[in-house]
Parts: sequence; structure tokens; C-alpha cells
Amino acid sequence: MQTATQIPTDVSFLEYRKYKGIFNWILSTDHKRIGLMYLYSMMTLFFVGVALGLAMKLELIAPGKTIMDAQDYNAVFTVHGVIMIFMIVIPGLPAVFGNFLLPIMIGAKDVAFPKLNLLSWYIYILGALLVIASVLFGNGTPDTGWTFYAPYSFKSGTNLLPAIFGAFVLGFSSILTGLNFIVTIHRMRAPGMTWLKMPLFPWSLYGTAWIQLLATPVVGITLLLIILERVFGIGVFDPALGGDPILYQHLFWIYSHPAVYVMILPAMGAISEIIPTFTQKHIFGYKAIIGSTLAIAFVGYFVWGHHMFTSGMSGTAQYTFSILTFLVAIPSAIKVFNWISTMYKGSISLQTPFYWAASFIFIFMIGGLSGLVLGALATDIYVHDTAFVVAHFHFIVFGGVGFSFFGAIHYWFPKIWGRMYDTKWANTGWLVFSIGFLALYSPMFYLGMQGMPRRYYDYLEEFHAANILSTLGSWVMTFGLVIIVINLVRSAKHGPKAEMNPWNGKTLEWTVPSPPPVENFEEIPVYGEKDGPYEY
Amino acid sequence: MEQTMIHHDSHYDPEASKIGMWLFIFTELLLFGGLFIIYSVYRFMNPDAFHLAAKELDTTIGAINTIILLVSSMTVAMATSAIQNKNIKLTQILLGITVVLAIVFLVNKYFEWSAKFDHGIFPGSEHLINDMSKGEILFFGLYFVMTGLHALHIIIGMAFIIFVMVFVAKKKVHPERYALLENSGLYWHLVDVIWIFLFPLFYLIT
Amino acid sequence: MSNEKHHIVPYRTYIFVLLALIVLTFISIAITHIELADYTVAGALILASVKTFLVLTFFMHLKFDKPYMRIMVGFVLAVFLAVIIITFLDYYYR
Amino acid sequence: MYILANTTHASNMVEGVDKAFLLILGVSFIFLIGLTITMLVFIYKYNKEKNPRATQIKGSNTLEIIWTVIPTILVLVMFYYGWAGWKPMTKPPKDSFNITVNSRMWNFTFEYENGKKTDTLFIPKDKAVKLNLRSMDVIHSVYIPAFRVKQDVVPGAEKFLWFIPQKEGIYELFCTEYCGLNHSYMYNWVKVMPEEDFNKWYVDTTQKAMAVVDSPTAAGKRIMTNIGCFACHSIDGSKLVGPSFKGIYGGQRTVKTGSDERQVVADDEYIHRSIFDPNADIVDGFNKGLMLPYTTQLTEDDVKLIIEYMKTL
Ligand code: HEA
Ligand code: HEA
Ligand code: HEC
Ligand code: CUA
Ligand SMILES: [Cu+2]
Repeated sequence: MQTATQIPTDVSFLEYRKYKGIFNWILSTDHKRIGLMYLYSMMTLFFVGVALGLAMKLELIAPGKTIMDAQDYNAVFTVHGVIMIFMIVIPGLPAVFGNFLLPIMIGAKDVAFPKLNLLSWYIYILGALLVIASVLFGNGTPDTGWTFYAPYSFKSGTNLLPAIFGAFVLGFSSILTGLNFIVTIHRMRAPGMTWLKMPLFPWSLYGTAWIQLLATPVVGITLLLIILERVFGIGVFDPALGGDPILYQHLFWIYSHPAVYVMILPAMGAISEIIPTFTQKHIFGYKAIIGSTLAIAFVGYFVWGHHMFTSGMSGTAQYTFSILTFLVAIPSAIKVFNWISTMYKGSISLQTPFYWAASFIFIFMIGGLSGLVLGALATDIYVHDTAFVVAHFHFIVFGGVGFSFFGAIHYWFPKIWGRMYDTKWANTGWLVFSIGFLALYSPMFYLGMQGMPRRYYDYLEEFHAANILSTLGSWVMTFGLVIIVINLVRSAKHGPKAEMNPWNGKTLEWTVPSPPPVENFEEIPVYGEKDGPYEY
Repeated sequence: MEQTMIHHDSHYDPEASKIGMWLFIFTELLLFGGLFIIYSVYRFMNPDAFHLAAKELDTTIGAINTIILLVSSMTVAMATSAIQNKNIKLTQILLGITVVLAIVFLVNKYFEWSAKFDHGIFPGSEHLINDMSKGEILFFGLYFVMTGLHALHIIIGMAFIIFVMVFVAKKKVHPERYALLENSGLYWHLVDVIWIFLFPLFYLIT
Repeated sequence: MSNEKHHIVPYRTYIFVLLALIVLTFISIAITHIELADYTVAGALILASVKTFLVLTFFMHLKFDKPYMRIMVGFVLAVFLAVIIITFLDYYYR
Repeated sequence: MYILANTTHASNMVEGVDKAFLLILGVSFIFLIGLTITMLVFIYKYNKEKNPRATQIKGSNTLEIIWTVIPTILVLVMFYYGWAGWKPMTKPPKDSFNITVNSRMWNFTFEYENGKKTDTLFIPKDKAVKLNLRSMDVIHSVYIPAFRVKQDVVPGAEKFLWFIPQKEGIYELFCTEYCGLNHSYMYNWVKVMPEEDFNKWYVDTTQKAMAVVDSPTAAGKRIMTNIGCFACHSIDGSKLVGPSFKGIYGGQRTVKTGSDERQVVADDEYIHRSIFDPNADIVDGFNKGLMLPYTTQLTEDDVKLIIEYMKTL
């Protein structure tokens, strides 16, 4: 930071060297490099998670033992859930694209606290290592599910301490990122960029950051209590000592429900950037989208009980949570309507990011609408903890967040690496992936309605057929993923050079060279009276 | 809402670090908030046991510690005024008093806890598990967790203030640039606010 | 870059606030000796909230900060309060 | 598929639940299909080739209001049906037939008021049945898909589940709250019988009488089967969650008592202690805390019978 004046403005952030070799990365406080470091570490973990997911599907291809024992299966879905939730989709878009793009999109040279930003990455890595340590060392991989429900979480003899502590540490990383973003947005917007001229992706990060800040500490303390419970037997949630296991669930979901909006809001933000660019049109209902972002963030804080409809809460709590859950669905509906309306009378160019965005809308609708089934009392009691829930959250978490992530990476790829990918392969990858996705998760809706419980290592013969289809789908989808990843990795190195603004986007990141120089802007841009993020 | 008076010419933005500190304080509040939720639920479920158990705690020590924290909060707050008045010496004295008071608080806490331990009251102890009702076990579990976590925050806050004192001595924190001092004060007040609630909840409502 | 000069709080203000806080502490100790039954908890919490309010406004300078700070603090406290109330919808009606 | 195909209702809860389900699914499909088609039409019609210049439209307050209000009304209707289907589940009739469900890792046993214990749930048709749910260890959940009912079994709390079975037959009962190793094997069967048959079965004490007449070892085995020891212990020497019972009686054991390791012989006293205070001695290679004290579940006589049976292994 102190060397600001000596940093050249014409060298791209990828080429700039200050230290030797790898230290250029791991000591860098440049928000762009930190974003990429998150991307690379997440990708590594992500492949582990995917492999575990595939292993589960392989196990479930037939009843009885296929490739592993019950204990292994339980460990596999636990680690799969912990990795995917705490390490991939919660930090996902904010840490990767938020870090890379937020300062550029609001016309700043960096985030408000660059060193803290780097520290967050280290904390993230520490948390990830702790979770991995719980797998590799000690007496048995954790087997509680990612929810760590009491009292099983202190009855289980497995190596839970490092895993829970890891989740706790990952929470801190997320808090610090959120803190950094809020301050950045408050203090560092370009002159003239009023709140209502800020692009929608930063807006979604702003909403997200508040959730991260206010919800994460609650799960932090809850996980800490589980640790203390296991180590000292203090008895806060242990029914044998007077505790109430349902209170654990309340505290866990007070965080973990808002956390699902931590995942989806930035994803929605990215979609709200892609659609105007590829329709070459001002986004429809800019203010409505901002309003719905804030409404989701706010109301989403008060619906956690819908994960506990069968736990034996009071009736009053049950229907209050049910009605609040339905209310939080409305802002999502508003967004969908606005996105589709943006396409009306646009000039749509069908490129890879737009394919991802349009399929995002489709998949997100399925996931979200199935959430309505879960939000209604009678039906949730029927499908709670069945494969239906598994289908719901895969559709929305990784159908939603994953599709948006891939859309975003194809959209900002030329900006980040300064090169273009092969469009043909990218589109093929998208198609294979989407087909595989639908084949993988749609059968789970059916299984859930039939009554197959989740977290089942073994199942009755009547559930067999749908499981076979699902497993086949998982292979197709992985094939699609391989195509996408190979194409992107190859192009990042060897693709043809990209222009500054290949899609004719109007937000600020398209006004700087690709890849952006170290300090982003030679001169801080100034927004005039007429300027705005989507003025085509 | 705040106006767009954004300073790009300098990297020192006291307003930014102050917002940052406040946001951090919010997370701390919610961290304890989780514990307060647990406390209130269990108190609601076991009113009589909590009543009995609270009688075991010594109101006098609690009250003394409350006063100590309140005074120390004032001294930190005054330190901010002192540095603005360019009175470095007074600043250091006030911060020093704060640290001393923090230590006294911890010493008190130490004696209080060890008295409990001597009575056989500690998490997982035989006395607790065999002779006490479930509500009492919960009360003492929460007592140790909450006061323990609070004591940890006292230690962190103290370290923060000592760190600031060093910076003041090195003139890195000075009348034109005192955001760090202000932030350490904010943190210290947070610790105070939490105690303001812990004290009646554990020592008073018997 | 604090060209807009900060408001310097006189020491006197702090001393008054401290005195008020100590008085409130003694009041809250005193009322626990009176039998108020169910209201003991409420009384203690109200006094603690008043004390917190004083600390926030004066010691933590909210009075002298820009209004959006106050809005944020109020918002956070309101969210927390709402969470407690909603949690009690379960326990109170169970 | 239960939800869509079951025209004759297996319990009184089915109608309310399925109605809500169909309503929500119906509305969802209308929106999903409608919006998807709209989107595809826009993509086709306003393609760059067809429509090279976009018309800038920034929004419309009328539309925003319309598409806020309509979904709000729809979700309130959905809420209502969800609520209406759920409400009866909370109110068991006073004269219900009570059965206690004891759950533990990893089986359920059903205890009737006359002392009968079974591991299949036998219930009379057209009579309100109330299951009182008890857990000894962690949270489980009783789920009978055909009846559309589910309730978590929380240790230390009293929860219940009720329904009126309306169709004869055999149905699945699953544990749906993850509870450890054999969670997926924690399922039983529900058998709905006409009332006369049920009554005949209910008062039939021959099963019990048989236990007395049988050799003592058979009685021990029956007790252990009913209460679910074999979820964790095998009799063929294979290691499950707990040690196998093969050759247990009189055998040498390495156990941890507190932190000391010692050798013991598995005699009457040791087995007795292992059942009533399992955490006192932990067998080498196994985990503490998994097996729970059976103090309230087994009598001294039961344990004697169990020991008799173990002698034969
Ligand atoms: C990104 C993450 C994400 C998101 C955004 C959501 C969004 C929603 N979720 Fe989901 N959910 C999860 C991730 C997510 N969920 C996860 C991970 C779990 C399982 C956790 C576990 O147990 O392991 C879960 C579980 C879960 C449950 C608990 C199920 C159970 O265990 O019994 C419930 C219950 O109400 C629920 C409801 C909803 C609802 C109503 C929404 C709404 O926000 C959806 C809103 C969207 C739409 C409604 C679609 C778009 C709108 C239209 C197409 C217009 C038409 C609309 C109307 C007419 C209203 N979810
Ligand atoms: C983001 C979340 C996420 C993702 C991506 C996945 C991916 C996969 N999951 Fe899932 N899963 C969970 C979250 C996720 N899962 C959770 C929370 C649980 C519950 C655990 C529990 O019960 O405790 C669960 C449980 C779960 C089960 C149920 C276990 C049971 O109840 O018995 C199964 C069953 O087959 C399964 C399968 C799969 C498969 C085959 C894949 C994959 O192999 C599919 C391959 C994926 C892709 C091809 C690409 C997706 C791309 C992205 C997400 C973007 C990438 C982003 C970055 C790199 C930053 N998962
Ligand atoms: C949840 C799993 C579980 C169930 C159910 C269970 N046990 Fe155990 N049992 C264990 C474990 C684990 C051990 C080893 C650790 C220990 O000694 O406590 C054990 C140990 C024992 C031992 C000592 C074995 C030896 O080899 O020395 C006996 C005897 C025993 N159990 C009897 C029973 C009986 C009788 C029942 C049923 C009434 C039963 N157990 C049900 C898990 C279980
Ligand atoms: Cu019992 Cu799952
Ligand atoms: Cu939720």
C-alpha cells in the first residue's frame, strides 16, 4: 500500500513481480490475486467434494454394499457436505468474484483492508486443513452429517474436534471477508457513484456481507459449545445433563438458513450482470432487484425453523416459520420476473455465459419451487429428511450457485486472464453438464415422494430404479464438468488474446485493460449525473 | 444515508477503520448473543434451579468487578479525549489505569473461579453431576462458558490496549491519527457492555 | 485525513456518565432484595439496557458519530431481539 | 409413488397432505412451464439476428406490483393448505390406543399397554393410534410414508405421533433422523389388521407363555432380539459396533476401567455390569458411550435369562 506511487500502471496484475516465485502470490495483498488464490484452492477442494459425491452415487446404484461400508458412507456424506457447504458455496462467489471484481466495479484500487483480506485467505486455508486433518488422522472420519446435530455429535467416537473447529475457523474467514466488503462499499465507491448507481453484483455482495457478519457468529459459538461439550462435558445440549438438543438445532439453523442466502445472493448478483450485457439492455426493475436482495437478506434471517418442522417445536412456532418461509420466496420470484422481462425486446446474443444464465433461471425455478413444498407444513412433514430435500438443495445450491458460478467464470474469463476460451467446447460442456444434472437430481424428487429417507446407505428394492438413473446422470455430468474445466484451463494459458470489452458490457470492469493492471485504474473514474451501470 | 465524501488521496481513512471496528463488534455481540439465547431459554425452562444456583455466586465480587469495568471504560474513553487534546502523557496514564483495572478484574475472577472449584463445582465434576439438578448443571455450565469467554475478551482487549500504548509511545498513534486508540476503546466498551448483562443475569436475579 | 474536526468530549461528561452507571448498578442490586417476583428479571434487564444505552451513546461516541452508525447499531440490536422473540415462539408455547 | 397414486387412503392424514401437495405442485408447474416458455420465446424473438437493436425499457412499477401481489396471494393459499393438512396431526383424540415406541441405536421396539413388546408395529384398522415416542440415546425419527406422518424422537422429551389407519396392509416405518452407523437399517414394518384380528392378537398371551415354557436360553434370545442387542452385537464372531457374543461367557477380556487397563473374566457379574453400567469397563478396541445403560429397560430376571443364553454361545 505504501508503495502506491511506484507501482506501474501498465503492467497487468498477472505479470507484476514484487517477490520471488510463489511469494508473489501468497504474500500479495492485491485483491485480484487473492481472488484467484481462492479460486485455485477452492477448485482443489471442489474436486475432492465431487469425487466423494460420485462415490456416494456409485454406492447407491444398488441396494446392499457396492463399494463401501456403512461407516464409510456416513463419513463420505459428512465430508462431502462440509466441504461443499463451508468451503465451496458459502465463500464461493464472494471470495472469488467478489474479491476480484468488487473494487473494480465500484471504481476503487483495492478493498478497504487489503492485509485483512489476505489474512482471510490464510484463515480459510487453515480451516480447510483442519477439516482435512480430521479425515486423515485420528480414530475415524467424522460421521455426523454436515449439521453436527446434538446429541449424536458428542456420542460419535470419530475424530470430530478438528472438523468442527475447522468449520468454526472457516466462519471467521467468511466474517472478515464480509466486513471488508461492507467497509469497501461504504467508503470507496468512485466519486459520483451513489448507492443507486452501483451495479447489482456489488449490491448483492453488500446484502450477503451483512448476513455473513450477523449470522456466522451464532454458529461459531454453537460449534464452540459442541467442542466444549465433547472436551469438558459441560452439558449445554446433552439431554442427560438437562440440555435441550432442539435448542442446538435452533442455533445451528439461525446461521445455516441465512447461509443459504449467502450462497445464492451473489449468484443472483452475477446473473443480474450477465443478462443486461447479453441482451444489450438496461436491466429491468433495477430498484426492485436491489429491494428484493435486501428483503431476502433481512427476512431470510427469520425463517430458520423450517428445517425443524418435525423436531417437535411448538405449533405456534411451526406456522410462524412456515408463513415467513413463504414470504421470503416472494423476493426471489420478483427477481425471476425481472430477469425474464429484461430479455423482452433485447438484442440477445447467444454466447456461453448467456446459456448458463438462462439455464440458471430454469434450474433455480425448479429448486425454488420445490422449496415451496418444503415450506408448507403438511408437505414438509411428509418429505422432510427424504431424498426430496436432497434434490431441492442440489438443484438450488449447486444448480443455482454452480450454474451461476460457471456463468460468471465464462463471463469474466477474458477479463481475468486476458484470453478467450474455445466457445464450441464451452457450449458442448454446458449441454452435457445440464443433461447430466437433470438426470442426476430429478430422480431424487421422485424418490423423496416415494418416501426414501436421506443419509441412507442402504435402501429397499422399491427405490432401485430411480437410483440407477441418478447414478448414470452423475457420470454424464462429470463428463460435462471435465470438458468445461479442460477447456478453461487450457485457454487460460493458450487461448487467443482477449479485448478489453469483448461483450460490450457497461460496468466499470470493462473500462480497464484485460487483465487489469495492478492498481486497476490509472485514474479513478468519476460518475456524472447521467452515468449509470447499465446505460446502453 | 452517508454522503459520498470519499477520500482517495490518502490511505488513512479513520472513518473506514471505525466502521470496520463496529462491524467486528457486531459479530462479537452476536457471538455472545448466541449464549444469551441459550441462557434465556434454559432459564425459562428451569426457573427454580437457576434461582437456587445463582445463590451460590458472590454478589459482592460481582459488584466490585462491575464497578472496575465501568471505571476502566471511562478511562479509555477519556484517553480518546486526551489524545485529541494533544496530551500524550495523560493518554498513557489513562490507558495504563485501564490495563491495571483489567488485571484486577482478572485476579478477582481467578479467586472466584477457584473458590467454585474448591467447592467441587466445575464442568463434569462429581458434585455437579451427582448432587445437583439438571437446571443447576446448566446454570454452572453456562456460567463457566460465558464468564470464561468474557475473561478471554478481557485478555484480548487488554493486549489491544497495551499494543496501542506502545504505538502511542512510538508516535505511530498521535493526535492526528488516533483511530487505533479509538478502536481499542470501542472494543473495551464492548467487553464492558457484555459484562453489564452478565452481572445481573448470573449474580443478581436470584 | 480527518479534516472535519472530531468533536472532543470533555472529561466532565465521562465522569457524569460513570456516576450514573454506578448509581444504576446499585439500584439494580437493591431491587433484587425487594420481592418483585416475575418482575425481577424484567427490572434487571431494563436497568442493564439503560446502562448499555449510556455506554453506547457516550463512551462509544454514537452521539457524536454520523447518523448511519446509529442506524446500523439499532438495526443489529433489533435483528437480535427479533431472533430471541422468534426462538421463544417455540419455548413459550411448547 | 405414494403421493400421486394412492387413491384409497391408508390413514386419515393422507387427504390433507396430498391436497396441499397437489396444489403446490400444480401452481409450481404452471409457473415453471409458463415462465420457461416465455423465456424461450423472448430468446427466439429478440435474438440478435432478428432484433439487432435493443429497446431500452428500465422497468414498470405496475408490473412490479402485479408480480408481487399475485405470488403473495398464491403463497398464502399454499400456506393455508399446508396448515390445514398439518393441524389434525397435533390433536390426538383422547381415547386413542396408546403404544410406546422405544428407540435406540438402531432399532425400534413397540411396547403395548398390556406389556407386549414387539419389533413390528401391529395396529387395529379404523382406530386412533397414538405412538408415544421415547429415545434412549440420540435423536431418531419415526416416519411412516404411507400414513404421511413423521415425528422426531428426542431424548429427554416426550413427543408423540397419531393417526387412524384406514387400510389393511403392511407398510414401511423408517428412521429418518440420521443416528449413526446403522441408520439406514433402522426400519420396521407396520401391520394394519382388522379390529377383531388385532384384538385376538392383542390378548393372545401364548407367545409370552411360550417363553416361560421354552428353555431359559430361548427366552434370553427373545429378550435380546426384541430389545435390539443384535443391532450392535453378533453371535457369529464378526465385529459390529460392539464385540461379538461368540464365546463371551467365561472368556478373557482386556478392558479399560477409567484409565487403567486390566484383564477380566466375563462372568455373571461382569456381564451384569456390562448391561447396566456399560461405560464402567470398556472393551479394548471399542468406543465408550455407544452402548447405554439398560437399567430401566431390563429387569434382573431378564439379565439372568440373557446370561443363560450367552453361556450357550
Ligand atoms: C442456495 C441455497 C438455498 C436456497 C436459495 C434455498 C431457498 C429456499 N429453500 Fe432451501 N435448503 C437449502 C438450500 C437453499 N434453499 C439446503 C442446503 C437445505 C438442506 C439442509 C440440510 O438439511 O442439509 C434446504 C432445505 C430447505 C427446507 C427444509 C427441508 C427439510 O429439511 O425438511 C425448506 C423448508 O421450508 C426449504 C425451503 C426453501 C425456500 C422456500 C426457498 C426459497 O428462497 C426459494 C424461492 C424461489 C422460488 C420460489 C422460485 C422462483 C420463483 C418463481 C419461479 C415465481 C413463482 C413463485 C411463486 C408463485 C411463489 N429449504
Ligand atoms: C455445493 C454443494 C454441493 C455440491 C456441488 C454437491 C455435489 C454433488 N453431490 Fe451433494 N450434498 C451436499 C452439497 C453438494 N453436493 C450437501 C450439503 C449434502 C448433505 C450432506 C449431509 O447430509 O450432511 C449432500 C449430499 C449428497 C447426497 C446424499 C447423501 C444422503 O443423504 O444419503 C448425494 C447422493 O448421491 C450427493 C451427491 C452429489 C454428487 C454426485 C455431486 C457432484 O459430484 C456433482 C458434480 C459437480 C459438478 C460437476 C459441478 C458443480 C459446480 C459448482 C458447484 C461450481 C464450482 C464452484 C467453485 C469451484 C467455487 N450429495
Ligand atoms: C448401540 C450399540 C449397542 C447396543 C444396542 C448394545 N450394545 Fe452391548 N456393547 C456395545 C459396545 C460399543 C460395547 C463395547 C464397549 C463397552 O464395553 O462398553 C458393548 C459391550 C457389551 C458387553 C461386553 C462385551 C464383551 O465382549 O466383554 C456386553 C455383555 C453387552 N455389550 C451386552 C449387551 C446387551 C445384553 C445388549 C442389549 C440389551 C447390548 N449389549 C446392546 C454396543 C451396544
Ligand atoms: Cu435412528 Cu436414524
Ligand atoms: Cu432454510
